[in-house]
Parts: sequence; structure tokens; C-alpha cells
Amino acid sequence: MQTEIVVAGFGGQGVLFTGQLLAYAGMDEGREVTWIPSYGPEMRGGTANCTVVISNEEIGSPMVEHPTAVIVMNRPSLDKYESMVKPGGVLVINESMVDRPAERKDIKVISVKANEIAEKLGDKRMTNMVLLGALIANLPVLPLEAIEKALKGHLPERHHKLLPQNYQALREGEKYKVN
Amino acid sequence: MQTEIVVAGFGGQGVLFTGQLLAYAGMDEGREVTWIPSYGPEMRGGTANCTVVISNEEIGSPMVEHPTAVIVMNRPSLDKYESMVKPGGVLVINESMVDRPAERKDIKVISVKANEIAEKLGDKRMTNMVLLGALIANLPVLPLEAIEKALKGHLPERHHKLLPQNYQALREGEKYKVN
Amino acid sequence: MTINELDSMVYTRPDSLTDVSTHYCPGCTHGTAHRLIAEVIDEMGLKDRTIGVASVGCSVFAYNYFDTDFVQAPHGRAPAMATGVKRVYPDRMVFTYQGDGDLASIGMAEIVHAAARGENITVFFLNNTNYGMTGGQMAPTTLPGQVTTSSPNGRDVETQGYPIRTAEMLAKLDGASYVVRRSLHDPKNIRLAKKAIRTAIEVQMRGLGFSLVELLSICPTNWGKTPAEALQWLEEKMVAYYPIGDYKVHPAVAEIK
Amino acid sequence: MTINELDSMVYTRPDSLTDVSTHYCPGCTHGTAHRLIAEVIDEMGLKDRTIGVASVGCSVFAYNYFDTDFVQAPHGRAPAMATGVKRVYPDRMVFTYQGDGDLASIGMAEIVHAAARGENITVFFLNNTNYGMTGGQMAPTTLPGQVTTSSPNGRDVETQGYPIRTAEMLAKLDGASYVVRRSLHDPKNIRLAKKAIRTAIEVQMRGLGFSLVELLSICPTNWGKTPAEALQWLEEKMVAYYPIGDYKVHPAVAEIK
Amino acid sequence: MARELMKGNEAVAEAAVRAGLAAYFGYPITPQTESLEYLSRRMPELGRAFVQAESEVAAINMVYGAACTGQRVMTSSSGPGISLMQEGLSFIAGTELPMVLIDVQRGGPGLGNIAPSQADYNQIVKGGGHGDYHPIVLAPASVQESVDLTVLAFDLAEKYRSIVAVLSDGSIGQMMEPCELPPMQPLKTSFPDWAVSGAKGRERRFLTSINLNPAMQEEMNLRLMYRWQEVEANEVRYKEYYMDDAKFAVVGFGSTGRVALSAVRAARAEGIPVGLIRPITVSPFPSKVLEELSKQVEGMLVLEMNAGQMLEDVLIATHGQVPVEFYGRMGGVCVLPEEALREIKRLVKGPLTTTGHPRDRWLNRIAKKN
Amino acid sequence: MARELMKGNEAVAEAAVRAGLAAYFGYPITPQTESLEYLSRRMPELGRAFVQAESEVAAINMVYGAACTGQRVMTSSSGPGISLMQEGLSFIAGTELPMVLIDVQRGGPGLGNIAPSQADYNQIVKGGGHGDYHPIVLAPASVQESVDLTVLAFDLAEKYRSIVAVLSDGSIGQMMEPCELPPMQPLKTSFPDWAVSGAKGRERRFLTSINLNPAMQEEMNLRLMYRWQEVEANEVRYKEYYMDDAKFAVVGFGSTGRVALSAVRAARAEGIPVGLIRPITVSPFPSKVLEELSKQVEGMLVLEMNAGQMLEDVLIATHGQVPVEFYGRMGGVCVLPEEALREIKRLVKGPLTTTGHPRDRWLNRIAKKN
Amino acid sequence: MPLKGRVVVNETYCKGCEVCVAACPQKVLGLAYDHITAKGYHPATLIADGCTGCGICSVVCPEAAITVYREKSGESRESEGGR
Amino acid sequence: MPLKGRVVVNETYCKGCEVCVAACPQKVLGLAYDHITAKGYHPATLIADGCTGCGICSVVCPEAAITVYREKSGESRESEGGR
Ligand SMILES: Cc1ncc(C[n+]2csc(CCOP(=O)(O)OP(=O)(O)O)c2C)c(N)n1
Ligand SMILES: Cc1ncc(C[n+]2csc(CCOP(=O)(O)OP(=O)(O)O)c2C)c(N)n1
Ligand code: SF4
Ligand code: SF4
Ligand code: SF4
Ligand code: SF4
Repeated sequence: MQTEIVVAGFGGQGVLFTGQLLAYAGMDEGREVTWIPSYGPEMRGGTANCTVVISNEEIGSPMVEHPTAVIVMNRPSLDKYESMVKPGGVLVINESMVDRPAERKDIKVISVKANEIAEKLGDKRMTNMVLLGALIANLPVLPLEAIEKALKGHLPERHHKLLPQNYQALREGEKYKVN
Repeated sequence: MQTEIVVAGFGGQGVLFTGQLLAYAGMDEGREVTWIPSYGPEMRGGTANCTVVISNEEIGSPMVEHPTAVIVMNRPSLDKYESMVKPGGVLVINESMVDRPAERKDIKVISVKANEIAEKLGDKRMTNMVLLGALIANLPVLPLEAIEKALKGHLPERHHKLLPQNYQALREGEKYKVN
Repeated sequence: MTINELDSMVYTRPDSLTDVSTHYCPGCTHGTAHRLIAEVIDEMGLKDRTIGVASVGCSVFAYNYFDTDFVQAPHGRAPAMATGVKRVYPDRMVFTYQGDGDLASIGMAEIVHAAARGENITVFFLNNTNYGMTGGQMAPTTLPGQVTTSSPNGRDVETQGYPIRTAEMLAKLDGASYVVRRSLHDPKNIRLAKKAIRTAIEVQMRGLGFSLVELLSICPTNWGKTPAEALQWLEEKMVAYYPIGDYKVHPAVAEIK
Repeated sequence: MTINELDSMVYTRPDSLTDVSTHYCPGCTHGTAHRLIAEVIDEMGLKDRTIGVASVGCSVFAYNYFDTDFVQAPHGRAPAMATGVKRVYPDRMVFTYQGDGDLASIGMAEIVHAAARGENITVFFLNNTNYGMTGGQMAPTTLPGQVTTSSPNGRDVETQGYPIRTAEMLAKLDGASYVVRRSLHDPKNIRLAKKAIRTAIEVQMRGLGFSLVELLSICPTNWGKTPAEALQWLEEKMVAYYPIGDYKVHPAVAEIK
Repeated sequence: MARELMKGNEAVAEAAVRAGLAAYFGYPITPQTESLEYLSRRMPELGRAFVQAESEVAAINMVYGAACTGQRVMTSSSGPGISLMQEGLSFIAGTELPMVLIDVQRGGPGLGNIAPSQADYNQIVKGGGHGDYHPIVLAPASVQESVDLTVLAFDLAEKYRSIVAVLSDGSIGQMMEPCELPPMQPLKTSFPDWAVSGAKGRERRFLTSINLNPAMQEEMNLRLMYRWQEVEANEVRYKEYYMDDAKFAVVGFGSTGRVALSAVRAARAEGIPVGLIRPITVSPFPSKVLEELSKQVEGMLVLEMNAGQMLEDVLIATHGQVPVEFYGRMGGVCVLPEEALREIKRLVKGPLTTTGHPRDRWLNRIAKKN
Repeated sequence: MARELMKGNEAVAEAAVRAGLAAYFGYPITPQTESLEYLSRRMPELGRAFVQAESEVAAINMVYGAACTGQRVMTSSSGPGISLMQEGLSFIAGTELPMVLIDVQRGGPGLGNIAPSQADYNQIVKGGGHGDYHPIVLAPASVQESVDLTVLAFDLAEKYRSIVAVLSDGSIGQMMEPCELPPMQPLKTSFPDWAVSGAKGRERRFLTSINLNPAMQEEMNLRLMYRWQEVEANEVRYKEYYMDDAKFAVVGFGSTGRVALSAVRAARAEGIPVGLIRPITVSPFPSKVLEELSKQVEGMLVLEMNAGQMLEDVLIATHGQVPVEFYGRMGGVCVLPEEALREIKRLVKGPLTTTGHPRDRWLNRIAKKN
Repeated sequence: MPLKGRVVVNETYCKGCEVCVAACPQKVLGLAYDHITAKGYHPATLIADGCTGCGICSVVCPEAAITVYREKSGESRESEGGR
Repeated sequence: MPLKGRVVVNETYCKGCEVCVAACPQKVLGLAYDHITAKGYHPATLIADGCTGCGICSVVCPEAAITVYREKSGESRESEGGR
């Protein structure tokens, strides 16, 4: 059983860290994982994305044409990745930064005004956690607790005071479970 | 018909020019020719040698294991080249700089105290011409006149005053015809 | 507010910049330097006689932003490439645009020799004390004690060497006609920088030989500062180590202005 | 004349030279420089703690002549190679021996950076105004108007650039502790050269950083002169362009002697 | 030992440290820079030598100098930087010195881009520098393998007085994967009898790559060649997957070999009898293995992120005994498992031939598609 | 026109001048320096650009700059210098610019020596620089051919926007032979529509080798490959000697091909039915020709002054259809006609095989002799 | 009477770096927090009256994003921002 | 009383460059035109009396070919050629 997840957005939106969190959580749960990034020429701004593979056996390719799930954090990412999601897969959209609905009908689409939610929780930087919560709620790959554990284990010590807020952001996202 | 001639000695003895003269003379006589040098690390002093091939048809290799004729201008050159001369070939030795006789019996050996002769003619730098004269006298490859013509044609203008002396050096060498 | 037909335009984007948004980080003074050079090219009417040479660094895509002919050099080799261009077209304006890693590290031989040859080109040398494009490593210009991704405990001069004052060093070469340092940290210095850029290009167009303008610049992203903080750091720390000034002004150049 | 048992030996070939005849041309001062360095190594007792770095040029075979450990660097890269050796063995005496083509042309980046890093090595820089080994082409040090095989009409500074005064330029670097120029054209200057060589090595052994001795040298073969004429040309022409002197003496070095 | 999630470039750096790396010299270049950054902290902390050189030219020559002492030394770079090292590498080969080179390939030629590629295979394997010499080249396909092969690289370098290159690419260098690090080895304290150190208590030594006497230089060339024959005899490494009953074989190295594994699995799931050969040493190339396999299988498919470079080694090894097809992506585009699977199916469907060049067939095929 | 006795290096320089060379940039290195020296006088006298660069790195980048103008430009060097040019060459290839490179090979690796060699075949032909690109490589065997191929090199460079290398060696560069020089062509006055010159009266242009978008970079890589297929289709050149009725074939390029001719003649004189194929373009390699011949002859002998580099191209071209044997000299030692003849006789005597690597057989054979 | 000016920020170029905001002697520039550009930045904008058209913002703007206008009445005076 | 010295030229090294000949303040050095060394040079030699053992020849000799002796009597004085 192998699950591939792409996280895509602007640089600075926490795209790469979101993916790493999934990878850490997967590894800590005893699964095989890979995380691989890709970015544009910009040091700041520009686009960034990463692919995470979580599997029960030795992982072949760390990249795939058709990922099981995608989180898009801005409009260019939606345009690029919508068509790639594997039929039956999951697409999580940050509605705050995307001004059109998804077109695919053969996948599960979850739209979340994540910026607004994060800002309401007091920190725009938690947008990615909201979206990750929404993904986990709709993709049977890892329990939310694994993500929380990974967050605690791999967030630099000096940021630990932000943990409760992050947990809350994940829970807010989790509410977007779609059937 | 192909003739290969090696000229070998110290740098500064006019080794390379002697070879070039043969090449010019050959070319001017309408033959195919090649001239190829080889030298050690020293900019001045050290050893130097060159191989000239004169032929009636397109020349293959510009170097050979067993040249038809060799002029050796010092002892190290004799040690290196004596054994290489093609059986029946010609070996011209500058006796002034070589303190042993040749050992080969299957080749024509001509020993000339060329330094002394040149100094007697007034210029040590003509040693090579003496030896060349001796070679031409014993190797039916080109007439001496061809060498003289080449000398006139290719010696830089400013040295033309030395031409008569050079001709004389060639003639002195020519006297060492061996049967 | 609407624009009134009767209003006069005090400033607008120079013609010699293309209509393209840059990839530079917010606040990065690479943009400022581009703008100044473009303004001078406009003012001197050189847009269609200019061939720029981009280098490797954040400014590698300079050719996307200048609306002139351009070529793009391997890391550090812009002065050599500019030499090749200039020798074929001695009457064109040929300039290189290089970062401090590019010019003062890997490209040291090429810049010294372009200067020594008195190569009639103009060099714009952006000194931001680090390697921006590759993520903020130590450059030859990194200040003693400065933390970068490859001097994580601060540049230790004992093992990692001393910063190079490039303009001062190049000024020692007979072939160099105009070598100055300016800074991009405030309006006054930006104006002075533009003047120097203009002089440097004049030097070339009059055939007076090698000209170079070192421009103190910021890299807010890799310095981990906001643009405002970065500009202040430049003013406080960099200018002290890299004094603004004229290091070589050939007598013939002094006449220009 | 026979040698009397009672006579004292005033001078004999230094221990740190091997018993090998050099490939240098008659009169070439490469030999002189070798001898002086070997004498200093003898005097300082460093023969078994020294690692030399030969460069590419006529002195490429220096390892045949010095009776110490040696390595041989690619053209111009001796300072980098010496850095590699020195970083592994900080307490050994590591020196490079480089010609002017090697050091000031192709190796410019490496020498500037070794100096800027304050790399604790000693560099002997033989300036003979041309490329000896390859047959006398123009070097960065060739004098204006000087005829070489690649400046057949005399070096034209307009197209071929100006000579580089290397010592003066390197002296501008903070990492350089001792940078001087000496000459090998007469007994007095040879003695002064030896003193400088000694000081340079002392600088290294005391851990004071980068030291370099530029030695004005002759190339009779490619200059088309007898050794005597060449020495005279050096004295008359080269010294005027390349003044003998101390260009950088770090205060800590001044104490040495 | 615990598995850690590490970025390939950092894992390689730490592996080198644990293998006893005494001196590192490098210059930043994406996608390799994390190794240099990591070592800029780690080496000084252990009292070992680290220099950020002024260029790759300087870096390789610092390595050259340090290698002359017989210590374990390394540099790392990518495309343009590796090109700049070619002179130094040739000198190191000519001086018969051990060293480790990490090459994290990116898209080229020229400045190209920073995405993964395998287009520098020929440069590393066939000799980008002048003169006849053969580096040993190890091609990892994962972070763990990068770690393991880096350690092996130091051992082989010493054993054969050879350059050992770890031929990685941007995907492996930038990827994070769980991996297990090797135990910490102490620094070397005894050195071979060719190493320089100052001539204390022994004859002095020198190391050089010049030999003006052609006959003597030829002896040296022959020594290198005979040593290379030994390497070919002893050091070939590769991995086989599903080859026992395979009627078709995919050949791919490094990250492409890994992608191929996904595709082979998918093909097996569809009942296609295909296996995979993944050379670990691309130099020495597992020629004998492929020659043997060419008798077993009906066709081979070579997959690379280039225009068919290892392909030619496959062709030489199989010398017309089996049809070979090729598929490649270039310019930083990775082969994806789905397209690799399509290519396997195409191979199985045929037609197959042993004449003409597989590269031409590939180019003509994709030209039609465009 | 009159034949002149000229040194190879000077003849090449004058040929380039007559082909319309507008700018030369170089750095002295034996055995190539005479070209640079010659042009240091000749170019300024004609008002053309000549710069003795500070290094080969600078020289190739000056060439890069000048090539961007669409003018005819050239550099020349040997082993170590060519290695230093690899980054620049890869950039030039990546920017699709025409240029001519003269490589006068010498013994290596490392500083090696200044005697003739062919050990840089792989470096030039297979790509010493990073990334997928193929220079056109012409291999002259005489001074006259050096002249002719230098002129051709400029034409091909422009036709295919390609690097064209003239792969010579120390013997051809240092040799004097009579040769006929081509007529003087004027300098170009019109330039292709990609060349920079200042944007007067037209859209501005830029030339670069960077392309961060892998898909776009791949397009560029494919363009290079398709262009290369054209080159392979149109530009293969070689010379055949005595092949009509040959039962055996010798394959050798450049000066070794010429030595082989002496040997083949001697063999024919003894009644041995042997012929010679001398590739003029070693890249594109005359693969089709060799493939065809592999049906005609009973065995092939590859002769090189290296450890078997072109050999591998012969193996790929003949893919096991004919037994191939190899003989090489290295380190600046030239193959002499007498030993080439001995090798021909050995070939004829057999035994012959198509398995194993001819290089191994050669090494094992000469090992026994030593 | 103070000069009256206007600035227009081109949102294709502006990256909200606030360098102009800090440099403006009249403190009339700020970021438009209510919207983001296509590149994801809050662009600079006039947030108060009092722009004199001095042009200093355009002198410091790294993106050449600002066009500065001044009412005709002030035309005769040399612009402070002129270079 | 002038010092008395002697020099011995090692013919393995000497290349007859005459630098010592020119430098000798006593003009007692010259080349031995009657023979050549293995490398083909006329080596330097003492051609007259009067060598003071000052050692200047050895200071200038590029080949370190010269060994200089001085009669014991002069030992106490610092050698001029010492360095
Ligand atoms: C030969 C080579 N080495 C290394 C690199 C990687 N590289 C790209 S940009 C850069 C540093 C640029 O720094 P700088 O010149 O200071 O410019 P900045 O990015 O700071 O503007 C490096 C090392 C390269 N492209 N080529
Ligand atoms: C990369 C490279 N380029 C060129 C050469 C050829 N080369 C050998 S020695 C030399 C010049 C040496 O001149 P210099 O350093 O002045 O020393 P000198 O011979 O005058 O003592 C050159 C260019 C080389 N060996 N390697
Ligand atoms: S990384 Fe630094 S130099 Fe590069 S664009 Fe960003 S701020 Fe400017
Ligand atoms: S060529 Fe010149 S530098 Fe070289 S050994 Fe001869 S005289 Fe000395
Ligand atoms: S300075 Fe320019 S880019 Fe920065 S906020 Fe102001 S208008 Fe925008
Ligand atoms: S100086 Fe030395 S080498 Fe020259 S002649 Fe005198 S002894 Fe001989």
C-alpha cells in the first residue's frame, strides 16, 4: 500500500515543512517514506512544492505522475496539479488563495478558507496546518495523532510554545471531513 | 622509394635546422617530405633530434623504427641511435664530440671531426653543414646542389653573407665519401 | 486618486527595463542597481548599442530585465566573455553585472586580468557579503564574525580568511581607469551610485579603458532581516569595512565630471 | 691547486639540494633561487619538515633538485595545493615555487585567495617577464614594449594590457603578512633576497600567515641575451618597473629581524 | 541503530565524517550545497580541515594537495563545478592518489538547471579529463545507499589509489529518507609509503604527474590499466530484481533505477515477466552480468535521465546478442514510473532488432509523438 | 598554388585566418603554442582580434563571448588546457554557438608530457563537459589535412551551430610537411538572427544556457539531439585504402591512421589482403561504414595511441558481427609502422573471437611480453 | 503652498518590501493589506494625503514599480527625486 | 697580506654561464676552453692566482657548482661571501 501526497504553493507558505511533517509522521509510525522538494529560481516568493510517499514496502520512485492526494495553497498550484490527482484521490484547496472552484468530479475535493481560519487562530503561519488537518481527515494514510507527535518531535525546541496553537489548527482542518 | 634520416645531438648544435634543410631540398626537388622533431625538457642544452622522410609517394609514418641514415652529433646520440640504423644504412658521426667508435659492421659508418673542420673554416656553427655534406656524399637521396639551393632559399636573408662558408662546409664534408 | 492630464511625470520606469517582474526577493537592491543602470543607458541613448553580460548569482536572469542585447556567462567568467564581445565590437557599450561570489571568488583571475589589460568594458560589482542564489554561503566579502550558512559560527578569519576589499585591490592595476565604491542603502547614496554608473559608462564610451563600480548591496533573505533592517545593517557594518570612495580615477577620467 | 686539509670551507653546495644537475639554461637564476631557499632550509634545520610545491614552468622539476618532500601542482594551482597540504600538516613548512606565468596569469585567483585567507604558507615568486618553459611568450609581467614570441612587435599596452605589479597588489590584502620584492642580479641583491627568504619562512614557522617573496629573475634563453647581458637588463629595466622593496610587513613580522 | 530522516546531501556528509574524512574542500553549487554547509559546521567541531575554496578549480587542487598526504579527502559538486575540476582530476589520476568525489548531477549542458539529471555519466565514467584513466564510479539510488557507498568509496579509493566518484543526482541529494548511519571511524594514523609528510627519518618523497620520457610515461599508463583490470575483476557491484524468471530486463542506474523498480513491480502485477538490473558500480560496468543476461532475455530496455550514455556500455557488453531499446528524459525531467511502465509494455510488444542504434529509434519515436 | 613547407601548428593558424577567423583567444601550451605565436603576429596585422588570455578558462570564455556575435572564432590548446575549457565548452554547446577548437593532444593524464598522444579521444568525442552534447570532431593525419579540415571546421560550426573540434596531436602539430593553403576568404559581414550586436533597428536578443524549467530545457536537449542526427546523416567522412578486396581491415584515426597506412602497404607488399579505414570525422563516427565492412572482412584491428577509446565506437558499430582486435601505445609513444605490421600479421594469424573485450586481450598479451 | 503629487504603484512589479514606505518623508505610503498581487504580496499604496511628488520612493524602489506625478504648478522646480 | 683562497668547480653542475667569471672581483675565473662537460659545456675554472676565497662566485653561481675554501689563517674573518 503506497500513498503519494503533493503539497504545493508559494515559497514561504510552509509547503516544504508540511511535507516533512508527513514524512516524519510516517517514519515514526514505522512506514517507509520519501520526501522530495522542487522549487523555482526565487529565494523568497515564487512557487515551491514537494512530494511525500508513504508506503509499507521499499519505495521505488519518490515522484509520480498521479499522486493520491494534493494540497494546493494557491491558484497556480491548482492549475498545475488538479488534473494530476489520481482518480478517486483527494484534492485539498486553500480557498483563501484560490479564486476558482475545482473542475474534477472523479476526486474528493475539499476547499478550506485556511488563511482566514489560521488568522482567526492568531497566526497566519498556521494556514498549512489547517490544510494538513483537512487532508488527514479525508485520506486514510496516518492518524492525526501521528502528525501531532511528529510536530512535537521535529519542531525546533524554541517553537514549542506554538504547539497548542498548531494542534488546534490541525483540529480545525480536520472538521472538513467530506464523505 | 623512401629514405628516412635522423639527425641527433645537443640542442644548439643546429640539429633541427639540418633536418629542415633536407626537407626543403627534398620538397624543392619535387619529392614528398616530412620533418618531425623531438626534444627534452631543456630550453637550451639537452638533447634534440628530428626525423626527415623523403619519398616518391604519399608518406605514411613520419617516424620509423629503423631509419636509413643517422647523423649523430654527440655521444648520447650515438648510444641511442647506432643500433637503430637499418642494416645497410648510413651512420655519420661527429667525431669531435664522440669518444668511441661505432660498433655496427653492417652499416656504412662515416666519422668526421666536424667541429674542428668548422672551426678551421671560421665558425663552429657550421659543424652541422660538414656532417650533412658527409651524409649526402654517402646516401643517394639528393644531390648536394639541392641542399645548396635549399640553403640559399631558406636561410634568412640576414644570414646570406654566410652562404659561401656554408657551401664550403658542405664540400668539406662531401670529401668523406666512403665506398 | 486619478492621474490628471495636466500633471507632469516626475519619474517612471526606464525604457531599458523590460516589462517583466523580477525574481528578486522583496527589497533586494539588485533591483535598484538594475534600475540605475537602465536609467543611465536611457539617458545616454545607448539602448541599441549595449550588450550586457550576466553572471551567475541571483542576477543570472538579468537578461530578462534589461531591454538590451545580453549574454550570460559561466560563474565568474563575465569579464572574459565581455572581452570576447568587446574585441569583436569595440564601439558597443559592453558591461558585466556580477555578484561578489562571482567576481571576487571564482572570477578573481578574470577580473584582475580584465583590469590589467585595461579592457574597455564596464563592470558593476554587487557586494552583498554572501552568495545569495545558493542560499547565503560565505563570500570573500563576508565580514569577520558574520554568520552565513557556511560560516555557521561566524566567519573566523583565522581559518576562513579575511574579507577582500576588491575595489582597493583592483585600483592597484595600471590598466584600471575608474574604480569606485558606492552604496545603495539610502536615497542620497543611490543618487551617488547612479552618478558613478554614469561616469563608468562614459569612461568606456570615450575609450579610456577599464571601469568598475562596486555597489554595496543587501540580501535581506539570507541575512535573515527585513529589507529595512538590512539597509541599516549595510549602513552600519558594511560601509565601515568597505568605505565608499574613489579608488582609482585616471586623470583623463577626472575631466568627465 | 689542491685542497689543503687545513683550509676551511667558506661555501659549499647546500644539503637541501640533491646531487642532480639541473635542466635550467646556463645562467638562469632559477638555480640561484633554488640555492638560496635550500640554504635557508639548511640553516633553519627544516629539511625533514618541509613539503615543497612545484608549479608548471621551467621550475616544474624543482622536486628533482630539492632534497625535501615535494609535490607538483597543475599550472597556477600551487597555492591551492599547498593549502591542501598545510591544512593536513599545519606544523610543516610548506612552500610554493612559482613563475610569473604560473602565479600572475593562470594562477591569479589562487594566489589572491591564499593571501586573503592568510594561508600560513610561503610563496616564492620568480618574475622573469616571460613564459620560459613554453618558449618565451608574453607574461603578465612582460614590460611595455618588450618583444616576446607572442608580442612580436613589443608588448602593446593598448591591446595586450599593462604589466601587473603582483607584490604591490597582494600587499593590499589583509591576510598577507609579509610581501616583498627582491632581485637576483648581483651579489648584494642576492644576499638581500636570501634574507627575505629567511624572513618569509620564519613568518610561516611562527604561524603569522601568508608570506611571499617576489624575485626578479632572468631568462637569458628567451630574452636572446647572454647571462651577463640579461642580468644587466634586469637591473636596468626590470628594477625600474618592479621596485625592490617591502610591500607588506605585518607588525608581528617586523619583530623577527 | 535508529533510523533518521535525512536529506541525501547531509547524510553523505555525515557518512564521510564517520568514514574518517580528514579534510574537505568544496564550493557551493545547487543541488549539492547542503553537504558543504553541513561540513562547514561539522568538520571544525571535530578539529578537522574544512575550506570553502574560491572555486571548484581551487577545491580540487586543495584536494590534490591533501590527498598527497594519504589522508581521507573529499570534495563535492555538480555539473559546471565538475567540469572545472577536470584538469585537477586528471592530475590526481596521473599521480595515482586516492580521493572521493561526490557528483550530484543537475540538468545541462551549460548552466542548465538545478533539477536532477544523469547527463554527466560520460563525463565521469569515460573520463572528462585528458589522458587515459578510469575512476571507480558508484551510483546510489537512495539516501541509505548514498551513505553506504560513500563509506565504500573511501575504502576503494585507498585500495586502488584511485579517484572514486559517487555519481548521485539532484533528486537523491535533495530527497529526505530514513537512513541508518555507519559507526564513527577514527582518523587514519598510519599512511602509505608514497605519502608526503616531511622527510623525517626516511628518504624524501615526491609526487608528480609529469614524465617527459614517453616510455616511462607509458609504463605508468600501463600500471593504471592493469590496476583497472583488477578493479574490473573484483569490484563490480549491481542489484538484481525479479530477474530469476525474467524474459525482459530493464537496466537503469541511480534514481532512474529506482523509478524503474516501481515500473517493474507494476508490470509484474500485470503479469509481465520483466526484471531489473541496477548497476551500483557504473564503472567498472557489470558487463559480464549483462553479457550473461543477454543469453537469458528476449530484450532489454535501458532507462536513463540523459540521451543514452550508459546505453553504450550496455551495447558493448551485449554486443548484438540481444535487442536493446532505450528511453530517456533530459534537462532535469525525471522518468516517472508510469512512463517507464509504458516503455516496458512497448518493449514486450516489439518489434525488436539488434541493428541500428537504440538512441535513434528512441528519438524517431518521440519525434513522431511531438 | 605553390606548396610550402609548414609546421602543422602554423599551417592551421594560417588556414583559420584564410577561413575568415575574426577573433582568436588562447593560452600557450606545448605542443600547440606555435599557433598562438603565429596568430599574435598575423591577426593584429590584419586588424583582427587576438588576445593571449590569462588562462584556458578565460580563453574559452572569451571565445564564448565572441561566438555570441556570430563571428568566426577559435581557440587552440592541449590536454590540461582542454580540461580547463570543459565548463566553457558545455556552456557554448548549451547556447548552441559555433566555434572551432584545435586540440593538439599530448601524453597524459596529468601534466604527462609533450609527446604525441590520442588519449583525449573520449574527452573530446564523448563530452568532457557536463550535459548531453556532441561536438563535431575532425581528425587530420597530415599538415595538409589539418589545413583543409580547419577550413571545413568553420563551415560546419556555422551550419550546425556547433562546436567543431580538430583533434590533432603533437606529431601533426610539430611536423613540417609541404602543404597548399586555401584562398583568403573575407571576414563575414552578415550574421545570423540569433547573434548579439546591440539591438539597433531590431528586437533585442539574448543568449543563455540556463533554463530552470526542466520541460523547456528538455526541448533544448532534444533540439540538440535531432540536430545531431542530421550531422550523423550528412557529415560522416572517412578515407578508405586498399579496402576493395580486403579480408582484414585496420581502423586508425589521425596520425595513427597514417602510420597504419605504412603498415598496410608493407603488408600488401607481402601479399596480405588488408585495407585501412581512417575516420576523418571521429564524431560523427562512420558507424554505418564499419557495420557494412563487418560483413566483408574476417577481422578488424583498431590502432590508437591510447588504451582503446575509439575502439569502443568500433565495437558499438560492429556489434559483435566481426572479431575486433586492438593495439595501442600510450604516454607519448607513437605506434611505428613496423609494430603495426607485426600486429596485422598477428590479426591475420588469429585466433579471432567476438567475445570478451579486445582491450583485455591486448593488455594480457603485452603483459606476457613484459 | 506645498507641492502636490501622486504616485502610482504598478502591482506587476511591487513586492511589498516597504522600502518606499520607510523612505517616504511625508509618511503617506503603506501596504494595501486588503489585497495581494498575483505573486502573493501586499502592494504599496498611498495611504494618506500629502504626497509632494518628491520622487524619493521611486529612487529607492528596487522594482521600478512606482511612477511619480506632480501637479503642473510644481513643474518649474527641479524634482528632488530627479537623478 | 691578502687572503688566500681556492675554488673548486663541480663539473656535474657547472654550465659555463660565466656569471661567476663576471662577478669575481679578482678576475681569476675563466672557462676551461680545453674541455667540455658531459652536458657539453666548457666549465669555469681558476685561470690565475689571486683568489681570496671571498666566495662571491658562489653567491652568484646559479648551479651551486662552486665550493670555496680559504686558508686557515683567514678563518677568523667573517667571509664576505657568507650569507
Ligand atoms: C562553476 C559554478 N560553481 C558554482 C555555481 C553555483 N552558484 C550559483 S550562484 C553562486 C553564488 C553567487 O553569489 P554572488 O556572486 O555573491 O551573487 P548573489 O547571488 O549574492 O547576487 C554559486 C556559487 C555555479 N553556477 N557554477
Ligand atoms: C593548464 C596549462 N596551460 C598551459 C600549460 C603550458 N605551460 C607550461 S609552462 C608555462 C609557462 C610558464 O611560465 P612561468 O610561470 O613564467 O615560468 P618560467 O617557465 O618562466 O619559469 C605554460 C603556459 C600547462 N602546462 N598547463
Ligand atoms: S537571495 Fe539575496 S541577493 Fe538574491 S534576490 Fe534575494 S535578497 Fe537579493
Ligand atoms: S628558459 Fe629561461 S627561465 Fe627557463 S631555464 Fe632557460 S633561462 Fe631559465
Ligand atoms: S519599494 Fe517598490 S517594491 Fe517595495 S513596496 Fe515600495 S513600490 Fe513596492
Ligand atoms: S656561475 Fe656556476 S655554472 Fe656558471 S660558470 Fe660559474 S661555476 Fe659554472
